[in-house]
Formats: sequence, C-alpha cells, structure tokens
Amino acid sequence: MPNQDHNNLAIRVQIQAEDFDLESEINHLKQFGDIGGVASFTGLCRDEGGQLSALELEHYPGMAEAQILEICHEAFKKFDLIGITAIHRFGKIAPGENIVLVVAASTHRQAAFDGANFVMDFLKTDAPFWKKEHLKDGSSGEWVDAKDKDDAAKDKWR
Amino acid sequence: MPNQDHNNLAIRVQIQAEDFDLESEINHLKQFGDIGGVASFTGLCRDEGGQLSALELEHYPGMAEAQILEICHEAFKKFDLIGITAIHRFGKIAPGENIVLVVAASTHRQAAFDGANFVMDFLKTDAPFWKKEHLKDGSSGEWVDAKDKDDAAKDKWR
Amino acid sequence: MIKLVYFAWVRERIGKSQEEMNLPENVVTIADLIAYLRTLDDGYEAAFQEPQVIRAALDKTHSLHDAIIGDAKEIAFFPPMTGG
Amino acid sequence: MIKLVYFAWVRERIGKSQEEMNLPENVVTIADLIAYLRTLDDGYEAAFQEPQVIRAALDKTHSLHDAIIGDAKEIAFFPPMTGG
Repeated sequence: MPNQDHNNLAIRVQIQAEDFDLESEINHLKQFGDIGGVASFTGLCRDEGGQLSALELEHYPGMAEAQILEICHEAFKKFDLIGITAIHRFGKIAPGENIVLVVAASTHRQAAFDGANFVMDFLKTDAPFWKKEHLKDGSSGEWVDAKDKDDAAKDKWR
Repeated sequence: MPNQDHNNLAIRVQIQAEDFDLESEINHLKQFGDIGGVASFTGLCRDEGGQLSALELEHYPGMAEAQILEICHEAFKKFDLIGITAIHRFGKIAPGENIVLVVAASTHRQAAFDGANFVMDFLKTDAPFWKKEHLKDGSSGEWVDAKDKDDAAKDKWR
Repeated sequence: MIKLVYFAWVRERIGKSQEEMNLPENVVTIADLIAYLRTLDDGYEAAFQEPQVIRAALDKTHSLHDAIIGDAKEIAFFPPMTGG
Repeated sequence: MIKLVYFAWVRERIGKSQEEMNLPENVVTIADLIAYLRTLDDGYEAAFQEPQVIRAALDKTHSLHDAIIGDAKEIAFFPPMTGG
C-alpha cells in the first residue's frame, strides 16, 4: 500500500481551481522509485463546434477528494504502480484549457498505462463533478448528460 | 489519413539525441482539432539497483523513422485519433533521463490511451533500436536482451 | 437534524445548495426521504420527478436508494456525474 | 555491389558497421547470404552462429530469412530490437 501518512505521498490527489503542470507532476513521481515508464492523461475542454464559451465544473468538496483517493488506492491494488497523481479542476474552464490530469508511474509500461486508464474510467463515473455549458451567446446552456459509454468503459476492468 | 505533406503534420516522428519537452509536444498537437484528451507515455532509463551509469541507444538511421512512422499510421487507421507524436532518443542516456515519448490526441479518452499504448507496443519490437548497458565500475556491460513479453504485448491488438 | 446537500440541476431545481431538516419518523431509507421531499413543494417535485436518475451519498459515500439513513449526518442528492 | 550494415552485437562481432560486397551467384535469399558470410571468418561466424535470432532488413524493411535479395541496395543484420 502506498504511504499516505507522510509528506511524500505516492498517491497525490488535488481538487483545485488553478491549472496544473504535467512536467512538474511527473518529476514529483520520480522520487518514489526506479521509474521505467510514466503514462499520463490530460482531459481538455472542447469547443464543441465553436458554440461553447466555457464549462463550469461543480464538485462536492470532501467527497470528490475521497472518491478519487479511493480510486487511486484501487489502482495501486490492481496494478504494479510506483506512484499516481490525479488532479481535477473546478470552476469556469475555457475551451482548450485543461480539466483533469492523471499520471501513473511504474517500473513497466503496461502497468503505467493501465493505472492511468483505470483511474480515468472510474473518476468519470464515480467522482462527484458536474459540468454545465456556458454558451458564446451569453446564455447558460445545459448540464452535460452522463454517457452510457462511460459506465460501459468500467467493464473492461472486471 | 493524417496529413503528411504539409508543415503541419498530424503525425510527428523524431529520432534525436536531445531530450524532449512533453508540454510543448502536447501544445503542438492542439492545432490539429478539437482535442478532448491527450494520452502520453514517457519511457525512462532505470538505474537497475544503482549499477548502471548509462544506457547507450544505437539505432538504424532512416529505418527507425520509417518504422515508427508506419506504426503511427497504423494507429491512425485503428483508432479515432487527431494527432500523434513519437520521439525516440539515441546516444548515452543516464538513469532518470527520458528515452522515448509517445503522445496521442483524440476527441475521446479511450482512443488517446489506445493510440499511445499501441504505438509503444509496436515501437518496442519493431523499431530498430538497441540498448547497451554501461556500468558504474567503468565496464561496458551487456546488450539488453529482447523480452518475450514485449512480443506478447502486441497480441492484445489483434 | 440532518444536513441535506444538493448539486447541479438538483440544486437549481430545489433552489438551494443545502439545508438542515428534522426528518419525519417514517423516513427510514433514502427512497423514503425522496418521497417525503417531493411532497414539500414544486421545486423538490421537479428535482426528484425521475427518482431513478438521482444519485445519493450518505456522509460522502455513494449509497443506493434502499440504504437506511440511520445516524448519517449528511445526505447528498445529485445527477449522474460528468467529471473528467 | 550491395551494401551490408550491421548493428549492436552483430556489428561488434563482425568488427565493422558496414561494408560493400559483390555477392556470389548462388546467394539468392537472406539465408543464403548468412550461410555465405559465416564462411568468411570467425567474426561473421560468431555473429551468425544462431541465425534464428538474427533479424534482417532489405532496404530498411523488415524481411524474413527466406526473402529473395533481388536488386536490394542495402541489407541490414541485427539482434532483436530493444528500444522504447
């Protein structure tokens, strides 16, 4: 199990309004072992054909951190990981900006890929975040609907 | 098919001695479409219990580029990708340093993950690179042996 | 007294993000609470008109509608999540 | 004249990274060329003593040992690849 009680966490979860820096997150993970591979996923705000002015990300403080931490722990149990970092932003995010980052480090590449992919799949459906669209015409658009394929994506880990 | 005949390539392959910069490679890919997700894999030189002073990467100029380009084209045919970048270094690389980078951008996250994972699997076994170990005691160690599991890793794409 | 928290369009339809409430004695499960809330006014009714799409959490842990509220301090209601 | 190029421990055992050569008429396939090279000296013999592990490329394209050399301009020999 990764160490969670010290300053040097092999699992790092952040819910923040600010942007993140992938390079420094990878460097952070390098302290935890003899890393052979790092897989990352960055989720960005799409512009949806130019109509969108921003997404507004609402979250459930406390539960969001706890859920993502639990997902990261599951990933550690399932795959041979050295460290994992997950950062999710909230607030207004413009097209082209970052929304979410997952970075997984391992001795071997497949575990790194699987760790990042697994955390993303479960974060999508289990972490309490909601997206609302703000449109360029100034109107507040719809809440984004959950997708069946996001639920289905979790099946590959059974 | 991605555009290969202009300066703005949706497929970018580089074989170089210098290090690469992940952030600028992700930014490079953002010009090619309305990107929802970017998956990356960075392969690093491990220190193998502290015995290794460096890996020396030899490659077959011309064929290395051509092979990786072909693998990237295969990935474009197989997955719904917007852009893909693969960079492989050669020469002496110290423990902790980067060896290889693959970045795949897509509208959707699974295609981005699959694209990067697929390119790494085939790059491992098909791209003409060879690693030789240089040890801390000053001796030139062994050529790294190819691993059966690297061949097996390709089976998941059949 | 229990704390109720609402997110996304559940929050918008009810018109507040949280409130404290004394639950009637016959409210035992989350489903009971949803049925009770729907009787309070049109905002709750609009929020919970399709109870099968509403997700709930007891003390910040995902919970099914048949879960017993017991001595939970906080109950959250929200639509399916769309983060990531 | 054909160009032969060698990599990694194949290069080290042969003692050179490339050379040009006129192939004998009975050398038709890559396997024929390997058998011919092994007769030249101990370096080639050491490089090709386990021919089944040697990979070959004709004009920078991976090729099996039974491939016909034909009018290829460049043949490469190397161990299984270990990049990435």
